[in-house]
Amino acid sequence: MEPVATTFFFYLLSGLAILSGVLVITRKNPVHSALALILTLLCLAGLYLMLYAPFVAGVQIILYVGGIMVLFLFVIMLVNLERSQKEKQFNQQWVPGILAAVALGALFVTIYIKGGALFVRPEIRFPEAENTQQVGQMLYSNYMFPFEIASLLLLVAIIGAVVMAKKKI
Amino acid sequence: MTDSTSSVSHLDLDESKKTFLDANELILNMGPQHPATHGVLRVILRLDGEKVLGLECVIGYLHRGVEKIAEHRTYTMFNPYVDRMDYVAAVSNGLGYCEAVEKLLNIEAPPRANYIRVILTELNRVASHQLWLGTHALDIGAMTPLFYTFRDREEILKIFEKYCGARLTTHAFRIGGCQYETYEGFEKDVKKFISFVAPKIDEYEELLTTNRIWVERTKNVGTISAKDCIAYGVTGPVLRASGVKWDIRKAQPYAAYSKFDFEVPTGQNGDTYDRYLVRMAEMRQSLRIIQQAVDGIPEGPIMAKVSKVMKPPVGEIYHSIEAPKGELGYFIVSDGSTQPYRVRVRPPSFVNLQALDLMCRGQLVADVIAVIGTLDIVLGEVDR
Amino acid sequence: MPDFITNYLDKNVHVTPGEYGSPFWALVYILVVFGGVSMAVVCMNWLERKILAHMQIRLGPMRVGPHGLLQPIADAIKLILKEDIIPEGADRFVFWIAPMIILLAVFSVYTVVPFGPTHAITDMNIGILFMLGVSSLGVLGIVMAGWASNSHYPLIGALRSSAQMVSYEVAMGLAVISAVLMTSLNAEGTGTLSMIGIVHAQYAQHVWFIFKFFPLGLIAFFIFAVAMVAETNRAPFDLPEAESELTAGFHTEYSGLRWSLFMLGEYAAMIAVSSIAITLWLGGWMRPFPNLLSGPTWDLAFSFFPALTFFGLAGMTFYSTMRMPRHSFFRVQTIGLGAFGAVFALIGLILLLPGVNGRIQDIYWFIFKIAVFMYLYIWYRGTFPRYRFDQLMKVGWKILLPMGIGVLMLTGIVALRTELWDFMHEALRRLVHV
Amino acid sequence: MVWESALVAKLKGQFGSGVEALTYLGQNYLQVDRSLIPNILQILRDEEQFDYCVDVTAVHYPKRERQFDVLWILYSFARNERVRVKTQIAEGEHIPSAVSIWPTANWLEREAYDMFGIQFVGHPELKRILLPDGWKGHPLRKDYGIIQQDQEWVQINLGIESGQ
Repeated sequence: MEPVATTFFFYLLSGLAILSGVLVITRKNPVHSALALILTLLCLAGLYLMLYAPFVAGVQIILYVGGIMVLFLFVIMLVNLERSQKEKQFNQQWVPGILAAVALGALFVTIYIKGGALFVRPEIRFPEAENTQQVGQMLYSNYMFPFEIASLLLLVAIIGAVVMAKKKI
Repeated sequence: MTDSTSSVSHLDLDESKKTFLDANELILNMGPQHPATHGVLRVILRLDGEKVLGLECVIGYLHRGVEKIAEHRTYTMFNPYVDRMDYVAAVSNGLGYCEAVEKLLNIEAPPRANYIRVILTELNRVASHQLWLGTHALDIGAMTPLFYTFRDREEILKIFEKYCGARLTTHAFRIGGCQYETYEGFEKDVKKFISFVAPKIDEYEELLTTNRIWVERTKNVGTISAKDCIAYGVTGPVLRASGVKWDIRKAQPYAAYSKFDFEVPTGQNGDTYDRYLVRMAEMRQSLRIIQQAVDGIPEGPIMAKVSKVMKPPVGEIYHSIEAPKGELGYFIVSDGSTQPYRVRVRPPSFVNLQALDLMCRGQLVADVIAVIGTLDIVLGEVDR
Repeated sequence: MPDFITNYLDKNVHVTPGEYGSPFWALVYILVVFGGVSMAVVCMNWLERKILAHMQIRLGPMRVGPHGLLQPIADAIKLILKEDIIPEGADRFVFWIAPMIILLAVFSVYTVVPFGPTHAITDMNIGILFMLGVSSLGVLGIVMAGWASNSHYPLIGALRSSAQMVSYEVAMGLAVISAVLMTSLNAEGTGTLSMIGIVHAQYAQHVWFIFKFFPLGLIAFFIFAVAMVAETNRAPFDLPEAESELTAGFHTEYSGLRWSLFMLGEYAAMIAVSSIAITLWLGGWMRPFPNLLSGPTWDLAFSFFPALTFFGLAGMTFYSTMRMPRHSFFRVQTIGLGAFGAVFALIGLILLLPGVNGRIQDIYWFIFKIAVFMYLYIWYRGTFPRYRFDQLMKVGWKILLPMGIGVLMLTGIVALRTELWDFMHEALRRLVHV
Repeated sequence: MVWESALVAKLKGQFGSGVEALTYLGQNYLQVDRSLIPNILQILRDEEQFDYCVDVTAVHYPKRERQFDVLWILYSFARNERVRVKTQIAEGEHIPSAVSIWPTANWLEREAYDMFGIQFVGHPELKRILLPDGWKGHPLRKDYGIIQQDQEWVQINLGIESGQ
């Protein structure tokens, strides 16, 4: 099936993503920030869908929105908001923030201008229907080793978290 | 009542010591309007996540000053008031009071009256345990037993209604005996009830005793040792489930209990599951007592000779009976007039409730509900 | 647009409106499905109260309409008219949006639920992944509702439910993967995540996945069945809304219409997860024994089932009508009940029409299977006490998760080595028979 | 009537005239001097196996010089025997708490304090139990009328003119 109104949805989703991204760093209330972050992630998932990557989109929703953000909210709710608002905030560092933003923006602009020559515009080789299978095959053939390394890393992280959280094991 | 901070003082709520990361301690106010507190009990819980670090009961919402009222009524006039304390076991309350005053007057109820008293009291014990079972199971999340027990309790209330006209606050007994002779077909009704309810008790047990979730929810929950039970003055099925074979009906028999053959069921672990088993066994023992009492009920008068105006001699008396919830005691002081000088009620629920803190420490919030249920408290009696 | 209708009427074309690329028809389907689900929730409301009541020797609603049939309508009116209370100190925006998020998540799932080979809004390449992902969004709504209420009971309820749902999602996902693995047992060796594809795979393999690699499919289904009850916060896993502990859990502070949105979400979620289970393990829209009892005769025999069901319902209603007390007080009720019966009989007759009959088959079997699940849900509620939180976590992490991993690994091994499996099976059979 | 037993003989031997043992209608009680209370209760529990404190309560005799009777009703599981320990105290006098001997005395003493205003020294948390914290007056005293209420409390906390 041919996609409908691609441009419209692209600008809608990216606009929403940027807007909610701004909300994430401007809201005082952490719960509101987290909700805006969820919106950003959902918009990204939509963009992945438009890139013919439904698997990545699905995983984005399951892992980031359904899993990680829930745990985020979980922690935020347990933390005493009133007391945390009185404590010193980290987002007051204007100068380094602006410097980082300018550097990143410069990078983007450079890539936009010179990128066409650097990266070959890829053909869309996989139609939508086979994307998931392709991802699976890639993960278990070409990228087997990095994939397993990543899972090992996650295991280490889990054990580390348990060790840090438990007062005595 | 309105000042909640003052009543949680012993829970150690020093706010200044905490940073915003110390959020794992939470004060949860349960009640007085809460579905699982069996009336108007208010429990203030100090939680670490879901774990109970300590709790405090706030009671008194149903306080009606029963003991004060007693001082301004004659001995006879006060009799109906006692039914309003433990309203699910009103007959037991009446029995305790009547026997206490009889002791003070140094008279004894005739044997037939004692038999009727035993039958009604034991029926009431079954009704009380049924109500306990239904609400306790409901608290733990099993909805269905509630309706089964209420269906069967209804039969007991029907017998009460036929006997004395009231279903709940029966005022069945008078000082010196019973007001009413048994109605036509009383024995038949009671026997029919016994054969009706015995398989029903099996039915309750079928629903719960081997139900895995029930066992997991009640085993090792709210455990209290025999030593703690005695130290905290906990009586009744709770004490027996901890392994102390003590029942006033056996230890210091009153009414006609010495004439009957029955067992005192005990548990070993003192957990919620054992208390459940003990109460189920108690219902069966009660049926046994009722059967014997109906079979052996003697003929004769039902009222001892009591003068219309009761003036007990100056003195004090303490009399206690085994109510469904534990030791129900009456301490009556007479100054020789028609009105008691002081009536002190020793309510089993009140004293048992005191052990709630001990039983809940280190358990989870859900266990608090189970423990409140298993203590079988009636707030009317706690607050009087 | 007319193309789609002609295609739809042509029996040889099997595409959903989404695949066909017709936004208008997709919209029509969406409206039909969402309306149908809402209606089903309303019916469930009545059925649950009645069935639960009869399990508990009571009558249930009896006053509004004959046998309380109009009770859901009365409830709906009451809920709409009720005051909508927002507690003081609540985060108004989050409080307002939380029920919407739950509804949004639950109803999004229905976009890929295949009520039949063509009766789905769309068929996605990542259907099952999408379902799991979107249904996991519901927990956000619960967490937000609990937090925004600014009260301890909802907060604890929300914490409980988020922990519960996140934990059981893991076991659920493992069970789902073992079913997806089974779809790859074909010549090309490629499986599918598409909901319709999964059902087709079951048809192609001549077996419902619940019976595949017995008992592996059954165990996976069992894991999913337990996890889905936990996921929807129903008894015996209804801790987030354990009324004896936390009054009403995360929606304690909600009232009126907003509260009813939670109820709608809960029941719709029950139907949604049931339909996942049906699609993955119970052959989706397929009637029983589509391969074994095939042929026009059997097709015809099975095609009477929808009509017969409605005739059965009509018969029950007429029987109840006969048993209504003969008294002028009950005249309206008796007529109303008779009318209900007449409507059922009429629906049965319509279902007998040849054009309708063929179209309705798959939908009927799908809904029939859902109904069985719904009955199970009610049955659980009438039977089981409630788990305690730590026990719930223990069941999730220490029993279901290892079981799920084991089943997944075994399914993989067995799927790779079907011949080895056959050999072991034979050996086992001989061992038993010696 | 005088109650005579080994227990009484032992207590009399130890405490002399401070202990008076009586019996009425078959129920035994000890009339004890206030100063002997902690010792006697301790001995009753530790040496005489009265391990169960059934009740702690009081009676108000406004005409007497020492207005209050404070009672401990004790029971021994081993002996299957009840005994009451009684002492007289005057208004404003303190009495040692028995919470350290029997934990159950905690609420019972709180109730006695609530109803009679008897001060138990050494009680971990002596405050009202049945009546609200800010209530004035102790209702089971004889001079407290049966329909009397703390009107001020009622007006402030319930927002009504009178609780009657």
